[in-house]
Amino acid sequence: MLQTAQRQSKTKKPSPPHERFLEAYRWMLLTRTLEEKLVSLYRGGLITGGVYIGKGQEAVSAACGLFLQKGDIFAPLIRDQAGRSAFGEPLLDVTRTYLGSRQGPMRGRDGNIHRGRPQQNQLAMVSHLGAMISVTVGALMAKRFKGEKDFIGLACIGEGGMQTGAFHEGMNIAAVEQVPLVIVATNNHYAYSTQNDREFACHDLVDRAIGYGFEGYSLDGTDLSACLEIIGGAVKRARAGRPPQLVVASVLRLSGHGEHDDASYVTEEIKREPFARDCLKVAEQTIADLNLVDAKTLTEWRKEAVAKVDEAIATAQKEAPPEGDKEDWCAISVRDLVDSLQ
Amino acid sequence: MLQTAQRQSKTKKPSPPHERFLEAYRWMLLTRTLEEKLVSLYRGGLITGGVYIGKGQEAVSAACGLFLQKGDIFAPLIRDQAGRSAFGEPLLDVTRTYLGSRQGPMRGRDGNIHRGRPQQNQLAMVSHLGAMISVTVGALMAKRFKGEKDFIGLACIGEGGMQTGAFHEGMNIAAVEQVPLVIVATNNHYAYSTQNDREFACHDLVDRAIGYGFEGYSLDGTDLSACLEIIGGAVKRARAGRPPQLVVASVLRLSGHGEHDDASYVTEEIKREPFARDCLKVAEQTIADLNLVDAKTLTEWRKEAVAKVDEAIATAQKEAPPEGDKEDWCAISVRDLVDSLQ
Amino acid sequence: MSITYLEAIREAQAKLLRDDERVFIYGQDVGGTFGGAFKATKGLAKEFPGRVLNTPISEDAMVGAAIGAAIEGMRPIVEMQFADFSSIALNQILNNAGTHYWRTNVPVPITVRLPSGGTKGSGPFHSQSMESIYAHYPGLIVMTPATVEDAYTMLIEAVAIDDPVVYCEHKYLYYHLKADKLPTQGVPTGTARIAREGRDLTIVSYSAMVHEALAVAEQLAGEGFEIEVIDLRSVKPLDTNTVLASVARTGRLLCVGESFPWGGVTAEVIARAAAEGFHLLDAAPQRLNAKDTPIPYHPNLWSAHRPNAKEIARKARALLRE
Amino acid sequence: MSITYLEAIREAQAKLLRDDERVFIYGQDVGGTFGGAFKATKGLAKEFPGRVLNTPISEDAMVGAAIGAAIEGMRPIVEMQFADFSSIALNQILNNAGTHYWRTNVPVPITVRLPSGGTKGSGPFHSQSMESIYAHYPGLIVMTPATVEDAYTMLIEAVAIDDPVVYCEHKYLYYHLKADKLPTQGVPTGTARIAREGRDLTIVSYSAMVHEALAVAEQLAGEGFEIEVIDLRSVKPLDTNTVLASVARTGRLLCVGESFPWGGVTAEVIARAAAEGFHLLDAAPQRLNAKDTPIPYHPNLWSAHRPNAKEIARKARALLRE
Ligand SMILES: Cc1ncc(C[n+]2csc(CCOP(=O)(O)OP(=O)(O)O)c2C)c(N)n1
Ligand SMILES: Cc1ncc(C[n+]2csc(CCOP(=O)(O)OP(=O)(O)O)c2C)c(N)n1
Ligand SMILES: [Mg+2]
Ligand SMILES: [Mg+2]
Repeated sequence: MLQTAQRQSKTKKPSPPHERFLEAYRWMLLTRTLEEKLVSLYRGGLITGGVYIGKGQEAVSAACGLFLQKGDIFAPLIRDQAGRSAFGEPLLDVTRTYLGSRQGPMRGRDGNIHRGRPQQNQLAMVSHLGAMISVTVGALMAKRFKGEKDFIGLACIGEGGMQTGAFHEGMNIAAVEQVPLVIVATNNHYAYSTQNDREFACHDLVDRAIGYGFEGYSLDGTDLSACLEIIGGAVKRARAGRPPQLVVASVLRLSGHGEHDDASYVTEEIKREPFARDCLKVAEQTIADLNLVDAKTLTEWRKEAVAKVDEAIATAQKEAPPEGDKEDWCAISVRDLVDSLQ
Repeated sequence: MLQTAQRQSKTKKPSPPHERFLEAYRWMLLTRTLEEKLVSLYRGGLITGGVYIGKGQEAVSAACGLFLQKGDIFAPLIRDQAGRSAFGEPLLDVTRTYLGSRQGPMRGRDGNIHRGRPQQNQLAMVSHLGAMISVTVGALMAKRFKGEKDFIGLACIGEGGMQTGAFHEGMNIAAVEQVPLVIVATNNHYAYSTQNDREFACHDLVDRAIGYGFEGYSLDGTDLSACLEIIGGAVKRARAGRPPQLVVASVLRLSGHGEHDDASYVTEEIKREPFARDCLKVAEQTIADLNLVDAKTLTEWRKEAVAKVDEAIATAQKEAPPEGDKEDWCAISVRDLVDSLQ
Repeated sequence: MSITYLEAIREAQAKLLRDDERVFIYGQDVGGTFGGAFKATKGLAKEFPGRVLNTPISEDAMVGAAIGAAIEGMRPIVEMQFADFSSIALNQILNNAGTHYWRTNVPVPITVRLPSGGTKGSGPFHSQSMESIYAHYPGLIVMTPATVEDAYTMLIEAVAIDDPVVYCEHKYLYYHLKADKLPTQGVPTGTARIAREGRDLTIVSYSAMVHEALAVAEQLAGEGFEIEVIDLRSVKPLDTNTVLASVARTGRLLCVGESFPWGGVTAEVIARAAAEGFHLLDAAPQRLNAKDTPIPYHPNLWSAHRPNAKEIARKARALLRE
Repeated sequence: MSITYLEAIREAQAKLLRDDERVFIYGQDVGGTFGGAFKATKGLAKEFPGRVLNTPISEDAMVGAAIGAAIEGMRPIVEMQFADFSSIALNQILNNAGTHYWRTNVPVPITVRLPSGGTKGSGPFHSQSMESIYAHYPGLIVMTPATVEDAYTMLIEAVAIDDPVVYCEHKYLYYHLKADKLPTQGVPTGTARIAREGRDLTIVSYSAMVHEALAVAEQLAGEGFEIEVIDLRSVKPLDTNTVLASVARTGRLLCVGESFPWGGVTAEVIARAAAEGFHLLDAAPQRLNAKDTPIPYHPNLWSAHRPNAKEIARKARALLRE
């Protein structure tokens, strides 16, 4: 696949680098490093439950996180590690959650990509796809009620999740409430094992925008500069008070649905599509082609990423797991109202 | 309102009459007659529960029922009396249901517009809006499985119901399964008391079509010929194997949401809009203008409609209501599997 | 002055909007001059501009938006047009609101109002009582006020509570129930109310059925029986102690609920009483629910489907004879 | 030969597709070479072209389409990827499928397969047991097979039944449970199974918890107690007679379920036993459920959250001492 990607990067010239290209690249690199490590921990049997990675989607995701400011709302999904990191999620949140430290943000109660820090405006996704769109809308309504200014929300979704009723209702209510929302939809051509032809039948998912009163943009998600340009533009327009924005990025999921999945159903044919390029390799090719940084710096960046990841893993691995008999088994915060169930 | 409608029918010339214009008109007339009678029964306290009428929507609805053939599936909603009748629903079904005869199709178990005869392909709606779209899709899939030919399905929805998740999922799955479905959406500018601006924010609901891979058509629902032309065309295209069809008709609801509702929230301004014309009056104006039938025949038609309605009411009124102690209190058909609940 | 159950709900919301700027109301047709299918928010949109908002027919998104707003510090009240339509919002209520505090340590102070229960001619989709589904899942408070006073104070409390509250108001009580005035203070949620004292039999109930139980108690008083009637007020938390204390006095228990007969509140009450108060019982505890079919439209069927005073009396007499 | 619970589900579907052309399978990822998140339909799309269909992520529409197809004479099987996601289809299941026969006299023979229950590391949204919600509403059959044999025969029966069936298969049993061969005939739905005979205590359970109960029975046999274990097989209809007959023999009842503690199957069983078998009981009937929080992700928490053999044994011993 690497070769294919390189070949294609020559035929299809990427846009000239966006001013935040290298910054974004480093989030992509950190993410790839982290997720490769998580995968090897998973293979080694050190992680309970699933591991879900964003391989091939780091450019889109990094761009999502990069343009958000403090006070903005971010609703990432399962392939948004790059965006989470760029938005400020500490690596320790990730490793603690995956490795089952009780000090993680979910304290062992929920796992992997469900983590969030709602009070730092990173929403904690539920699994039910589409459900977080309206939650993001509500958070933005609250900010407006409270008189805050200059905030936006950005919510991610896959092309599969776009087919849920919750997504539709969420998108529509965003437009009705005219909140400053950007929805970044990534069509990675698979929902688990299901290909686009069994997911939807429209020509292009960006054509959904007009039916809601969103502004819609398409995007080659393998091209980091394009991601920064288009997603950055959507964020800017939302912040400026334009209608809600829909960005539809095209990529190929370069991993299994989760690491338990060998993805043997992914066809050879689709792997030869232009959208099947590895955005990280494409970005590195651009760096090399345009000589944006020298090889030594690149090597250092890689080392730094590895060091950060290793540290976050080592720390989490040292931490104690939660224990059933020490757990506060209480699903509500008002203790007086706990039911006296046996 | 009558005056307004007439004035506008002069400024905006209706299309030349469709070949089934008079046939459709008679269904409209029958419906209007029936529903006015139901309303007066309701006012007289003779109906338990709500009465929901389709005043102002008879042209759209009649066109929906008229082009359906035996073997087609019809999923009407609350304002589709004209379509139900045109599709073959006996008036007795209506009066028995409203008047609580135990001989009605729902036997007193469900009321008013929830009635249906699934085995005659008229689906019995649940209240939850949007839910019947996917049911219609499934019925069409079954017909395909069984090797039937030349069938289509037609499902109705209001602009309010289009905002439900169920509607989205149903519409999308219709396109994915490529079933011969026509969705006729009527924007009557109100969902109960709520106006369009709090329902959706797109410019035109017909713009939803492209995002699903439907073919979309707009329609002046006050113009019977246009209704027949456009809905007839959509039915024909669906039958010919074209993608699913979305027709969006524009009208004003000329009644309360139900008869309990005085609709005092309907603005004077909106009553002056062209879409606020009464389709029945417009059709009658066309009949007069073009001299399609003479006054005597028209009077006879009216009398006939009244006679039919009166008879259906009289019959239903004579019939016994269901009785609690004679009822078969059993929600499942396999009697061996009834739970031994006390 | 006289105030209905429905007016108490409107007054509570008016007070909440007045006293707490974090409160807003979100639901179909709640705004404008209309004020809701049952007029529970009548006049509020005008009095509190921008804070009583009509929504599209999108129950999932209505509750989702309320959750997001609550996380950001607001106190939304969501009105379902009928409890039955909350089936569309169920995922957001159970899986998002209900799990959020436990997962993230951040509570979600939303109140979802469900106009519940049967009325004549409403049929299968405008009559349901869904409290048992919401109470089954963790993370939610489920209130079922049976009096005008509770309708008022419990709604105010619902919004004050940091956790998500499903507030089941009974449509049959809207106009049927009147009080002289609204209380300034309520009984705290989680405490059941002894609606009538007695010593021969305990009838545990909630919402509209409390009044059927009271009618039966009155009737059986004429036959020489003293029946204690307990109004649960909230079904989660469920006040087991008050139930057990009453059973300790009477030795006999009948639990009456308006919902479907499999599972639900009555099963939970009987199961608790049997497990924790077995030795207090002098006879088999009994329950009475609606029938195991959808709720019928026709009044003749409807009145036979729901538990009514006659049937409760029959069950009570049988239990008193044991 | 040895066949797992999961393979039995696949074999049942293969047989159904082979024997009855009205059957088709509809669900996310069930088709292609993939055959479902758990491989319950592996190979079937190839063997039965056009009859094992992948769907969009649209649970409401999946069930809606199945209902429509069933009304038109088909026998669809809908696979939910996880039971938890059936919350999205709940409205179609409860309000459309569940009411249809009663309203129109036309039954809706759909089967909805729910991969249910907890496994290690699955967390709040991939572990739920939703049988109690479906059983609460009228109009549905709710099956909860606990053995390989039942997994097979009950699924075949589910599709044969003219009414809508919610078939709750337990993910923990998928690989853990093996049988030597598949039966040609099953016990009819509605009849509970005595999984182990005893005379000191009845443990009523269903699905995965049957095996925990059996382990406890074995363990307590070493302590001199003979415990009868009843596998309900279906929770609606619920075989009260078998439960009561067992309690008549043992005088003691413990009901164990994996779902949340408020309401649900255990409450229903205890309530029925208390109401109908009060005089048979020598001690207070008890129940054991999961804790009243979402299902935790971390194995340490998960194994403390669900009822386990240790806790069941503790509860059983206490009950035996009474
Ligand atoms: C409502 C719902 N149904 C089913 C699932 C199970 N599920 C988890 S991820 C997934 C595929 C998602 O596809 P897509 O939205 O395209 O995102 P991707 O995994 O491709 O990034 C499915 C079906 C779910 N999470 N939510
Ligand atoms: C899911 C759902 N939520 C709420 C309702 C209550 N309700 C019944 S009709 C109606 C308005 C429908 O508006 P629209 O779809 O535009 O149809 P119209 O009445 O205008 O013909 C509402 C909100 C419902 N039936 N279903
Ligand atoms: Mg995808
Ligand atoms: Mg409308």
